[in-house]
Amino acid sequence: MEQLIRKIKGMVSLKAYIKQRDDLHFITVKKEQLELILSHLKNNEGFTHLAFLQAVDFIEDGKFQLTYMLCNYETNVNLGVLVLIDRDKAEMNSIHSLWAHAWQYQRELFELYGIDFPGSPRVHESFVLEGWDEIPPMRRDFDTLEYSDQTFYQRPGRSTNDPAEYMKEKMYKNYAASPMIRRDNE
Amino acid sequence: MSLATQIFYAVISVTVATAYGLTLGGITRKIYARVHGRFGPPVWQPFLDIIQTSGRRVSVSHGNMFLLGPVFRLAGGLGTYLFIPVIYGSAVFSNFSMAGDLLLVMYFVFFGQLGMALGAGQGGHPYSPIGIARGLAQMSTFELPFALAVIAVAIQYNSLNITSIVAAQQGGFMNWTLFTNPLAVVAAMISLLGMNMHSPFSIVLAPQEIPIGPPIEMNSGFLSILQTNRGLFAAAKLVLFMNLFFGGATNLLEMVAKTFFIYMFSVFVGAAYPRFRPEQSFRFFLKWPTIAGILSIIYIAYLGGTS
Amino acid sequence: MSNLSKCKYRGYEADRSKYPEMENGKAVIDLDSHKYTKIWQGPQHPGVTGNMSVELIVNGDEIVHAKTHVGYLHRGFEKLMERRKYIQCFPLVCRICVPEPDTNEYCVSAAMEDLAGITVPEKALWLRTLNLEMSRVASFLMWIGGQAGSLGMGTIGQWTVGMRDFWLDLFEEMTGGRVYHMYMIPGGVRKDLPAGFKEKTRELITRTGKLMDDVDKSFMSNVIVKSRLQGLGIITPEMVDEYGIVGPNARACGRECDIRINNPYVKYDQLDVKMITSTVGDAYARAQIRYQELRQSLDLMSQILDRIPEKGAIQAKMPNLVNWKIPAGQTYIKAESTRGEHGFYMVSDGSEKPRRVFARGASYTHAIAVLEKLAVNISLSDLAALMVSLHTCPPEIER
Amino acid sequence: MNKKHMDEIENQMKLANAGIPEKERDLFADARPVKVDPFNKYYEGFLNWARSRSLWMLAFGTGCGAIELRPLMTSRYDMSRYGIAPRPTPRQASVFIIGGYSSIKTIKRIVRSYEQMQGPKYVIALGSCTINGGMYYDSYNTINRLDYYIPVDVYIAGCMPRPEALIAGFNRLKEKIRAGECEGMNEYTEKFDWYKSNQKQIIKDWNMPDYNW
Repeated sequence: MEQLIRKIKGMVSLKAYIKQRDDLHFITVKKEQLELILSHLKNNEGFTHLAFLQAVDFIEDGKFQLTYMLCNYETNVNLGVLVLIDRDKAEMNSIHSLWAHAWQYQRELFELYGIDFPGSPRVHESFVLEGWDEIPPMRRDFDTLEYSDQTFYQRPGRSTNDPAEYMKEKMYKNYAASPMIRRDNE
Repeated sequence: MSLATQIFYAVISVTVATAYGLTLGGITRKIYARVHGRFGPPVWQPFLDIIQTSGRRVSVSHGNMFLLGPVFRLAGGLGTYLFIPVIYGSAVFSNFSMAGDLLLVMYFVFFGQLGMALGAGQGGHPYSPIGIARGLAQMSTFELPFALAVIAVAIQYNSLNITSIVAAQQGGFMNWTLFTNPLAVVAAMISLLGMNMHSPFSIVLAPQEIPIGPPIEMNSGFLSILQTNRGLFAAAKLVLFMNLFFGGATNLLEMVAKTFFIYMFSVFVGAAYPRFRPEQSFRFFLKWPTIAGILSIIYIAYLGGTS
Repeated sequence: MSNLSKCKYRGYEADRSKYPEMENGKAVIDLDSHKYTKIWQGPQHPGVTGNMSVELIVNGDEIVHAKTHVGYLHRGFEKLMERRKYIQCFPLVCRICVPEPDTNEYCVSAAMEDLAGITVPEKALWLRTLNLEMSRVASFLMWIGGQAGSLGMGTIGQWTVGMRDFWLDLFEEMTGGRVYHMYMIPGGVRKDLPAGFKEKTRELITRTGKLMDDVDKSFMSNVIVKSRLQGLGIITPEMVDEYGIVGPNARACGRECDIRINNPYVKYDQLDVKMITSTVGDAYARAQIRYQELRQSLDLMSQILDRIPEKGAIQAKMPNLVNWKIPAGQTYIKAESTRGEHGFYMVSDGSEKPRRVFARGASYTHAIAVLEKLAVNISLSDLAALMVSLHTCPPEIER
Repeated sequence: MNKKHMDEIENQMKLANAGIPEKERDLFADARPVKVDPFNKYYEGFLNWARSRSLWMLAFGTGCGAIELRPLMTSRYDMSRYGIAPRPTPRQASVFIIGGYSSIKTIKRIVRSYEQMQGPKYVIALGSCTINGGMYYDSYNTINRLDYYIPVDVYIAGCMPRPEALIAGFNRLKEKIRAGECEGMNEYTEKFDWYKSNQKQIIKDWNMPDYNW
């Protein structure tokens, strides 16, 4: 694996490399070099299986992180290729020519995150939502509870308790002194 | 016998046959359930179903032909039944049997399905024309061995009158067509499987493919007519088969016993087999049963048979 | 193993390549010409698996175009999990795939353990293995029923789903839940085995084995089943990588990809798991592989029952789960469900709620890209059988 | 009032089937549903007895509740001994089982299927999520209260409700039918506008006819 990372470093500028487990590694590459590295990994390094393509919303940094999870069936190693793209005007190159099922993920990402993949087939078709007119729901600035309260009729009588508070009040009145509770040590 | 008495007898006969056919349907469900390892619905469940469907308050029609579909179907069932002598020698159950009735009955067996095809087509649901196409295609394929078997029987007994065919089979079970011309019975019994539309020939109603096909839009009263017909028609077919191949019946008990076993043949095949693909079903009917039918004619006409 | 040349009715099949006319590599389908009919198979249709729909254009009985529509079961699990604390996610994750919820539970708890660096005690791992295998058996039993039902043979479905119910009883005894178990929580499992559980399981294994003998006689070796499934929906080895096909669907055409063997998790490295493959790739080969895997799962379970340690902790020492904060990081945990690679991708930002949880279900590609490809040029009557033979499970597609 | 004026008023009451294209509009009904009163007491009583013993449920697994319908249908619990049978088409079904949560996309199909069923029709709602949203109360894509969109006769609480609970729910429905209390069909007709406005509030792209019968 180290050999492969060295090789990739020679090809593209590697922004970060994390080894999570023996069989799971993450590399971060530049947006422009993604297609190059993916096709190299697929064609020459045996990472033939695209397990998924998903996005993570880092709203604080104004970035989306796209994760391309590849799998090598010979060495049984998973490699996550990460790309950071801008959150506003989110757009990414389509990889539908590399894997025949990649367009599905791209269609889902367009609908749930609003990330556009120009050229990807059926990317603007609705996937799981019908007639959605709000901001894409998986973005972190979309408040699903507020939307649900406004749109669907809540039946009165539901109450929500913060479990920590609730336990403190009802079950363990002397919470601080209780030896039964292991608190986190942060 | 005056016409009025005859009509009165026919009403009794039709009522008994319908009730018997529906009970058979209930027994079928019970047997299926037992094969499945279940308790199963009560035997009188089909009667409750008919009351329930006819008692709906709303009913949607799609036009005149749609209305006529179930009516044609019931007419087919009635027509088939009314020209078959049910019990040999009984005044009440001899119906309108006459010379050459076998041809008329053959016609009526397939009449209902044609009428249904006209009616269901107007429902507008895409699955009904697909179901009709399958149904008519399958009908014309299982009609072939059945017709061949009937021709063999007609040659054998030199008659197109069911009553005289039954009469010729009296006097011991060795006179039944089952034993005098077994090949014709094989051909006919296989085509009965197709007629009864149990698996593996249930391609018309196939719920997993075209959710129950032609009657998909039938509701309320229309459906209850179809259900009634299902009981009557099942009884009519079984009685026809009993008369042609199993020596007829001289009393009600014998009729019940014989038809029950004829019906259970297709029920047990149905419980043990999955469904054919339409083209497989067509090819199946055009193969072995047709060959058996042709051989039976050769056996009777050229080899002399045993009669 | 079946052979394509043995396929009885194959020679009769009409040449379907002439429909529709191809133009520039794209099918030209003129609906107004009344040559084609548009049919929506589902969501209200007894032949589709779960609540999804396939938009079909048929020419007679032949499908010339298929398009999958999902989203009828979309609940936004991933969004909901972002709003919940880690331990509150557990009631949600098991509902992602209803017939086989335990793989979800395992993946999420393993992902949390991986991120937080928790080692699970030995006995808990064995119990997890047992639970995962039990859920595989339950799911396969349901699948056999579905495959038989899609061919119109309700009898097998009644037998196997009835048998599955006894497995659900065992689940209830073990975990307290019939369908949703929430058994594997971070750090281990919730409960030890109840008294007498092993004997009951062994007895049920024998009963299921006997039922499988009956199924083999009446379903797997049935002439009509063979004639319908052989040659249906052939997946070629080239398609496996192209479409991301996993699990039994990929093993049926020769790809050796079983995560239990390739990347052993829980205790599979100490068990005798065999790779079951075939080279044919049609629906019948898939059915046989699933049938044999069910047999193997029963066998594995006897091995597990012999080797579960009597004593030992079932829970690692955990911080207070109510305020549990997991260090920042990301991980991907995959496990072999009955449909193939089932994985969870979890990103933590150091707070007490996950930043992102993504469930990768095997059906995601099977039900959309693969189904749309394989459904073309088959008969309308085979679509239900094809969908079941790909083992699609809609809730894990749309989540 | 002259006839033209009457027509105008009637037209204002009508919904326009606005969701479907112009050329297809005459394929669908454009009449409001009418309230159909029960037959006379004794006949209706007899019919109700038969209806309660022959419940045809629509085979539409709308949610994860469908998973417990399978044990109910098969040999362990066998609902057929109570006269309950699955029916593949809404035209023939009389009981609609809503299997748990329903997303926006599904509620659209539920409304259509429900309207296509021929009355009297009954609705059984499974699971906590049909009562108040259950654990999906904050989801952006699932409804919280089913009774705002179609009339519900019996709720079965639980997640999942066990087959025994389903049988109990069916028995409760039978009791209600026999007592003549299941008039959900007429309720829907009377409060048609209210139901329609609720439905249209959540179903954003209303590309279906307003009347489905």
